Amino acid sequence: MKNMIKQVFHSPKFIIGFIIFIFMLLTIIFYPLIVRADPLNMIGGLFNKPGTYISVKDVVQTNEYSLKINTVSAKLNSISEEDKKSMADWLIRFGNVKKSEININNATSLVNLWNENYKSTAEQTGLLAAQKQGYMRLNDKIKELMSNADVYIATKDNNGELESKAPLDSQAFVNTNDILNEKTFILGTDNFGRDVLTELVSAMGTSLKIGLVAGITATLIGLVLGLLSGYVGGTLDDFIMFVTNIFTVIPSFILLVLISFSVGQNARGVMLTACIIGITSWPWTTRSVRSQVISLRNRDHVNLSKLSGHSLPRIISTDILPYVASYVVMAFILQISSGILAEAQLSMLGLGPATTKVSTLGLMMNWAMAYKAPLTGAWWAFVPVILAITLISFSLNLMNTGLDQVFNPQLRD
Amino acid sequence: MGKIMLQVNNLNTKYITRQREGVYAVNDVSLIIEEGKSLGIAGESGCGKSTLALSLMGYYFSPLHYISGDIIIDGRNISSMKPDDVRKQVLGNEIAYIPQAAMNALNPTQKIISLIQDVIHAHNPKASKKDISDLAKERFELLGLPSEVLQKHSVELSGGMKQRTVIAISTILSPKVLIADEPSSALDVSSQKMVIKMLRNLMEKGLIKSMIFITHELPLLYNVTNDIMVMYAGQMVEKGSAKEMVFDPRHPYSKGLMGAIIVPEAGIKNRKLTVISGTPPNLKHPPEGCRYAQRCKFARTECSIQKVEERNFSDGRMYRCLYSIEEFKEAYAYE
Amino acid sequence: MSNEKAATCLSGKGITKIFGNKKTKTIAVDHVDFEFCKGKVISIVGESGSGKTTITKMILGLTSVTEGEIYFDGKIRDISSHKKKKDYWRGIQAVFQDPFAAFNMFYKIDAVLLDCINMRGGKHLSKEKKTELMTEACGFVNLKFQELTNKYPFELSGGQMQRLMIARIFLLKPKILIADEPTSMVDACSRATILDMLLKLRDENNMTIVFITHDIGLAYYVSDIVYIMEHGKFVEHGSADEVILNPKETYTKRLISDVPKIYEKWDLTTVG
Amino acid sequence: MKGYKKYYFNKVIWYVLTLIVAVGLNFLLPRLMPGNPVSAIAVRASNGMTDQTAIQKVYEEYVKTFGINKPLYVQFLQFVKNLFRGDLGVSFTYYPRTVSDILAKSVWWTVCLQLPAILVGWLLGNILGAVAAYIKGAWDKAILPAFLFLSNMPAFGMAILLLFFFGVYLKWFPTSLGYGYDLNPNVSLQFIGSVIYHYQLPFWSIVLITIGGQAIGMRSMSIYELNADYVKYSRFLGIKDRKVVKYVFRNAMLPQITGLALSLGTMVGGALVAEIIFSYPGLGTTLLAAITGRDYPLISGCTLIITIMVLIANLAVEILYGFIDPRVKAAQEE
Repeated sequence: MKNMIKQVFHSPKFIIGFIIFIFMLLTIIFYPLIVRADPLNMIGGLFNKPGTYISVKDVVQTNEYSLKINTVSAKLNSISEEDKKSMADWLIRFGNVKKSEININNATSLVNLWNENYKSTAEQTGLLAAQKQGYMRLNDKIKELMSNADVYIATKDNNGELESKAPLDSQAFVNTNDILNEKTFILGTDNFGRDVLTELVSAMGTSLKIGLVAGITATLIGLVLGLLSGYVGGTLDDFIMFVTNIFTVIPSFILLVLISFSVGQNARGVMLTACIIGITSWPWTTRSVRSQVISLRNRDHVNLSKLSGHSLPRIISTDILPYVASYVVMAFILQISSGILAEAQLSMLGLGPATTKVSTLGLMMNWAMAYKAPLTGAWWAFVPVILAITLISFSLNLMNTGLDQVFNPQLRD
Repeated sequence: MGKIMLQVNNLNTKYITRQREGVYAVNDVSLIIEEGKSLGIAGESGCGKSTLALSLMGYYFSPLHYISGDIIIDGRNISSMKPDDVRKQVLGNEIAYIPQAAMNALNPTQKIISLIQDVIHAHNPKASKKDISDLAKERFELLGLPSEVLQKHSVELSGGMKQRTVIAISTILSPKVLIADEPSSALDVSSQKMVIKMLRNLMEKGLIKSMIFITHELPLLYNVTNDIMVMYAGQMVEKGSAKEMVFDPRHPYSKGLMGAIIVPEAGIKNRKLTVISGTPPNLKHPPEGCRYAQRCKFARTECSIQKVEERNFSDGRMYRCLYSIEEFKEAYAYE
Repeated sequence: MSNEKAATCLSGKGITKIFGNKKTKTIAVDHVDFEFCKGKVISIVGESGSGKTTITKMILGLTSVTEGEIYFDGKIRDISSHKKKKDYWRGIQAVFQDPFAAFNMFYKIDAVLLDCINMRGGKHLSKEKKTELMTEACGFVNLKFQELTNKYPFELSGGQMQRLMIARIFLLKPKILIADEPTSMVDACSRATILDMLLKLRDENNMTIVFITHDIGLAYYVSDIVYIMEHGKFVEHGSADEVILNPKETYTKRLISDVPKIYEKWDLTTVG
Repeated sequence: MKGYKKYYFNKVIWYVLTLIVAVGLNFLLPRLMPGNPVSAIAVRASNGMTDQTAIQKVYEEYVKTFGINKPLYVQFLQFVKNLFRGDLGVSFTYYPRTVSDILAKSVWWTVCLQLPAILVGWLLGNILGAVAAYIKGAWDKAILPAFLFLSNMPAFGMAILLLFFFGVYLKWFPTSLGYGYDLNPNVSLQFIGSVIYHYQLPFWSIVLITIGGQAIGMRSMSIYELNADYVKYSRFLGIKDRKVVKYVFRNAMLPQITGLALSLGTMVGGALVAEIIFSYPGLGTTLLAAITGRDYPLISGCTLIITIMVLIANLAVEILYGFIDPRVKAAQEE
């Protein structure tokens, strides 16, 4: 038995699957401990792109600082070399400034000189009108640069006119650390403005629960029926197999739809949905358990156990169950993943858990579709969900193949 | 001395387990079979007799691997040929194989005749369907098999019939060497007898030139083959004519085997069966000296140290032991 | 030896087994009578499908008897309840063909042996006593108990497992032992060992051994009485020498002629 | 041949039985539960969404045709009788259209979408799986997890991804419906073209999903067969490897056929949901509409017809199988 388990953990497939699964499990467990927010709490706008958001309101309410920065000189540096040259040229020619006084590289001094000496009305012999015009424009530009105009915050009043609230001088700044509601949505927000990531994690949890419950229900039913029909045999076997075959052929999806619809909106909670999925997906387990038990029933170790005077329950528990255990476990794993998938499909049809308390992967898909996320290009609302579903069942199936290769060696390559 | 059909010189092969370990199941085995003769190979399960059978085919696929040695069929050394040439020229038409479990040796979804067609086409692509089915019919009648079988699938045949069909298919191209690996062990005595008769028939009619017959049932070998070779732990331990081997074995191991024979004849009722305790050595790491040493009643210290070579004797017998014939005589006398 | 009349300990009258329902009806065993005497080795010889395994199972009470009565120790056997079955199985035990299939691989060897001790009412015994018994049993089949403790059956070789089987019987000391092809899976050399042990059991506890086999030579070698079975019927029975050395029935004759011989010539012309 | 007759006869009988059970469930389940049709209608009638009169009419109609107020077994007989007349009642949502009329429109879309898609997927999957098993080595190591991943993606997931990438992002294909909304069904070249154009995304999403599972199944079956005794024997007969491999794949294919039959139900379920994604005018979309409209007769109609389709498909597969696998014949004749 021990070396069986050792073998299992030598199969790379199993290990990879196991790691992925455990990783998701841990996320489901620990994420809520870190992010305590209610996953279904609507914060943020509809279908916000992934990223960080600051609301304007908050910015206004935060207290402002005026920083003493020499903004002017900074601005002055934006004057182009040509302008400087032509300024210097003008000062020398008409503003009777000595060439030596002018330092073309020191923008401030140059501008000061200019302001002192330049007059548009000054005698400017040898300049074309156009050039004069040019110098005027240059002058205006510099004036413009020198001025420190304030910014006004205006709001629309009730008849839609803009009225100015407070002037913010150009030196006013806010510190982003003071802003309270700075929101980061790693996966953006969904159609209700919920944080997709938080929602997704909790949805994964719920879906996994559904999968587990469904799997347990199905496996229990399957195991009991399989044992009965396999061990007892006879007419009981015929009957059980007849039923089983019927339910393998009738698409379980249809049964799901019928039952889920019939139990009605109000009754259909998460657990009930899980159970419904469970009771529609047992036939596979029954088949495999039965075939196993039949091959075991006539095996001599069972006879030996009888001859040693063991009771029927003991024989079943010690001589049959351990041998079918591996198959049951594998079946169970598959049941979980198919259960999660079934829930998703049901929810897509609007037959999933009728609840607004919790989110499931299926419901998230359902909402994303209902609000046309794919068409509006809000990929973050559904791609992560699909990936989550796929990854869960992928990891489970990977584990399963690993187990399969250990238990049926001829499949090994 | 007749024409030599099969000669094997110091053949060594191994197979690789799932744990990537080599099991040296055939360890320098040499043998010679002349035309019209048959050789029986006996030994306990796991002694390498089945592996030897596979190795003799000269066509290896994993887990079996060729190490060294020659396989010479009618003067042609096939162990130096390219695998695909072996397949084309040798398998099926020079050397043929009858598997242990004929029950599932036949493709369940194929008609017998179409398998025969594939076999013949593999060696002679030009053969026409007509000729093939004629040949098959003729051959089946010759071997006393109903020709309806040709149109059936293997699942429709009984165990004994399957086995005989397999024999007919294997020998359809009249191979020079036939290797039969426990062809009758899975059958009831009555069908077993039919199989044996069929093989004899093939030999007498010259449809097969020589035969190697592998089984653990010594009385059977005694009645089927001219010579018997006893294998132990991947090695030949003793070889001689069937009669000599059964009634005058020399090597302690073959003596043990012969001493455990049981037949429904007055002679055996009150005979004490010999018991060989212990288990054969692990062929992953075969021992240096005599492989039988630790189970041998007469083992001396040097047995487990010294490498033991095959010893040939003037009377055509040979065995692999340090004892001389005289020493055996003595040793056995004391029992 | 076969002539002297010993007390009957197991017998059957008109034993019949029919499988399947009316449509798929197959008669596996067809109104057979038998009488097994105390302290003898009785062989039931038959080819595969002759129904020898079915009759074994019926005698062991592992499958129901469709028709007929089995008498154990002179009285009609009653295995209507689990308790009664248990009592019956104190008196009759079995050794099976395939040691690898006969042990529960999740069940330690000591547990197997302990079951036997408990079954013979040794539950109350002290731990030491139990160990002593088990050691003795293993010694009988020359296995070392110390090496077997806390091991699982699949860690042993086929021969060892088969001997462990016999150790079970040594502990249980039943009146009757059914040996169902106990040597067909083991090599010639270990076969002898097992046969010796079985015969030793018989001699030491005056046990009756019913030896089921397809190998008529083996049957001849081990047994005092031989029953030849064909298509669910006993066609011939009698002392080993009578039946094997001068058989009356054609089937027996054929069966014997089909087996290769070493002293006289094996005649291949008589192939059906 | 006698064997065959028996085999097929049994099969057909068995499927008829299954059908009966299915119909029974279809009838019984909703009636045993709180959400049974009458109350469903009652609800709609009471909270009077859409026009009161229509609902009222439907209700009367329904009571008339299905005899709601009679005992259950009478209702069932009625139900079956109507079934034979192809009368499945009148839809609530599409009043006054009858259910059978609605289904008759949508069923062909589904059949024409899913049948080819599943078959193509099955075929491709088997080929890829066989190749993976034969080549082994790195390629196999890489491709197996890929298939596994593919096969574990829900059909609707694949559908949405394709829709988003090729429909919305690249704008290569339309994102919904079975044909241009500006056209009405006729045999014009334009219409057919548009149908094919709309066909692509749903088709390939189903194909891709099917491939994964089939490939894995085929791969392990082939590996199993490659280790069978007959392979070794055939090789020792000097038969070409290519031919031997042919035997192997043929034999590995057979269980895949039965596998298809058994997994058909699940596949169809997934594919229906995939249809919804593209609001393809098939049964899937109809079912969704029915459920959202709590349109009881339509739902029961949909489920019934889907079940029947699956059963027929299964029967077809099994009959086919009987011809291909000689073992069936042998089993019958002994």
